[in-house]
Amino acid sequence: MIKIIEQPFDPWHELSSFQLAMRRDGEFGACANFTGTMRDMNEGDTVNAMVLEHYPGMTEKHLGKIVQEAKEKWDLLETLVIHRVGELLPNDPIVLVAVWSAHRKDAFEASRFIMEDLKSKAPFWKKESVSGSGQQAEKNRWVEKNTSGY
Amino acid sequence: MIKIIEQPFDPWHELSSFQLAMRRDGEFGACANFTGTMRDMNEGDTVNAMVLEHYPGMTEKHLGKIVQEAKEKWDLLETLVIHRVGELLPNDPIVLVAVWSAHRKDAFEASRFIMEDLKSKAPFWKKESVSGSGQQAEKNRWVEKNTSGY
Amino acid sequence: MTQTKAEKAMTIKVLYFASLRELLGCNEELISEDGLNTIGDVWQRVSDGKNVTQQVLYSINQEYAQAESLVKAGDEVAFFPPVTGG
Amino acid sequence: MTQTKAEKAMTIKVLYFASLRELLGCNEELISEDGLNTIGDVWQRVSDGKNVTQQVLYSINQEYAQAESLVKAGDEVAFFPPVTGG
Repeated sequence: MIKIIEQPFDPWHELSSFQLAMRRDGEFGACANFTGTMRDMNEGDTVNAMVLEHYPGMTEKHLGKIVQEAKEKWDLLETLVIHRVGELLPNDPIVLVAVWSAHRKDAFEASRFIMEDLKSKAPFWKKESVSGSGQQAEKNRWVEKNTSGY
Repeated sequence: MIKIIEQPFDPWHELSSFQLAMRRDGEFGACANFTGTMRDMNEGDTVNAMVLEHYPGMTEKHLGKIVQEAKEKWDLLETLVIHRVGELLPNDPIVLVAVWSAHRKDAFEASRFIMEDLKSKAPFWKKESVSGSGQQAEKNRWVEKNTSGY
Repeated sequence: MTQTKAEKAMTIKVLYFASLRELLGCNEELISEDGLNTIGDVWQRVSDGKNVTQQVLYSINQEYAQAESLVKAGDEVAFFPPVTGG
Repeated sequence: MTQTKAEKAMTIKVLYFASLRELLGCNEELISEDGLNTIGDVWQRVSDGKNVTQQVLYSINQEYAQAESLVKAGDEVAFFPPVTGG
């Protein structure tokens, strides 16, 4: 399942509900998941808020393609990808990637693969509202590059 | 935090409570975690139940050492390891390994590292109650080897 | 903008995102396909005279494309900076 | 088993786990340290005459050890099969 949502979400609640609803009891031996959360600090500045823009349509299409690719590479039972868009505050979860499989190798590798592809290719853009040290005025800036995942 | 517990646990509930209690709001950008769950099938046989034996004392000591090693190798904020012992039923969570860090690389790598070390070295042993195909009588057997994680 | 079917058939829809949207002051426009073979040609036309110094990524019909990828009337193309989600 | 402090000082505590515990029919025993230098010596003594064909791992004071690792009175040593947790 792939969800793009505008409201805050609780990753643990989403994982719990999805796992119950997927009806795979006894089948899955492994669940690996990753949650990316908004920090209150970036490149030395205090981040007060963030707007996440995306390309509606292409986002879902691209994420669907990543998940499909992961399913071809590894033996997976279920996948869940949730990405937040719109206005965010520090400590808000931004993204959740979860994979269920019979054995742990598949879940570990596929969850990281999906996450890295999402970070480097899925059409989302972050704009931060920051207060630099020694200045009171807030300014907005586009995040130019994601940190490296490997 | 390292916990060895005899009662069933809900990984999502544990993650949620621990994350709240750790008071790192705004600091962590990444949480990677893994849950290992009991399957109802192993090596072609139906598994009805399982007993997890451990070496009290050495288990905690060894897990503490793994976590310490991970903290030296990666930049981690918090770690949580929970392992179940005693009598388990299919679909019961067996193990939870969770890592919080500022950036995702550390969380992904450390969670897998801790999990692989736990699987290959922490002193736990599984004994399964299985029903083979074509036979009704239940028998008990020690699991002899874990599946490979790489 | 209201278009007849015939007009739409002769145009390419162009979308801009994030910092590029702000720089060009435009979310979306329809341009005539006249003389446009590749998405690189589209970019040349829409960025002509603008001072775009940043890296620009291309997509055609919601899939990543290269400068030499072909476009045709009815396509949806987009230009945007490197992505920063997750 | 009740021991005096002096007796305890001369013994090594030996633990067995999982299939090895079942095979040897023993959870835990105290043995005299007499003539024992390494954990390999301990294993020789406790497994003498038993038909142990499986792989056996060693620990001394709750840390993994090799056959040639030294033991002394007061140590807690353990023997067990390859681990299968997680």
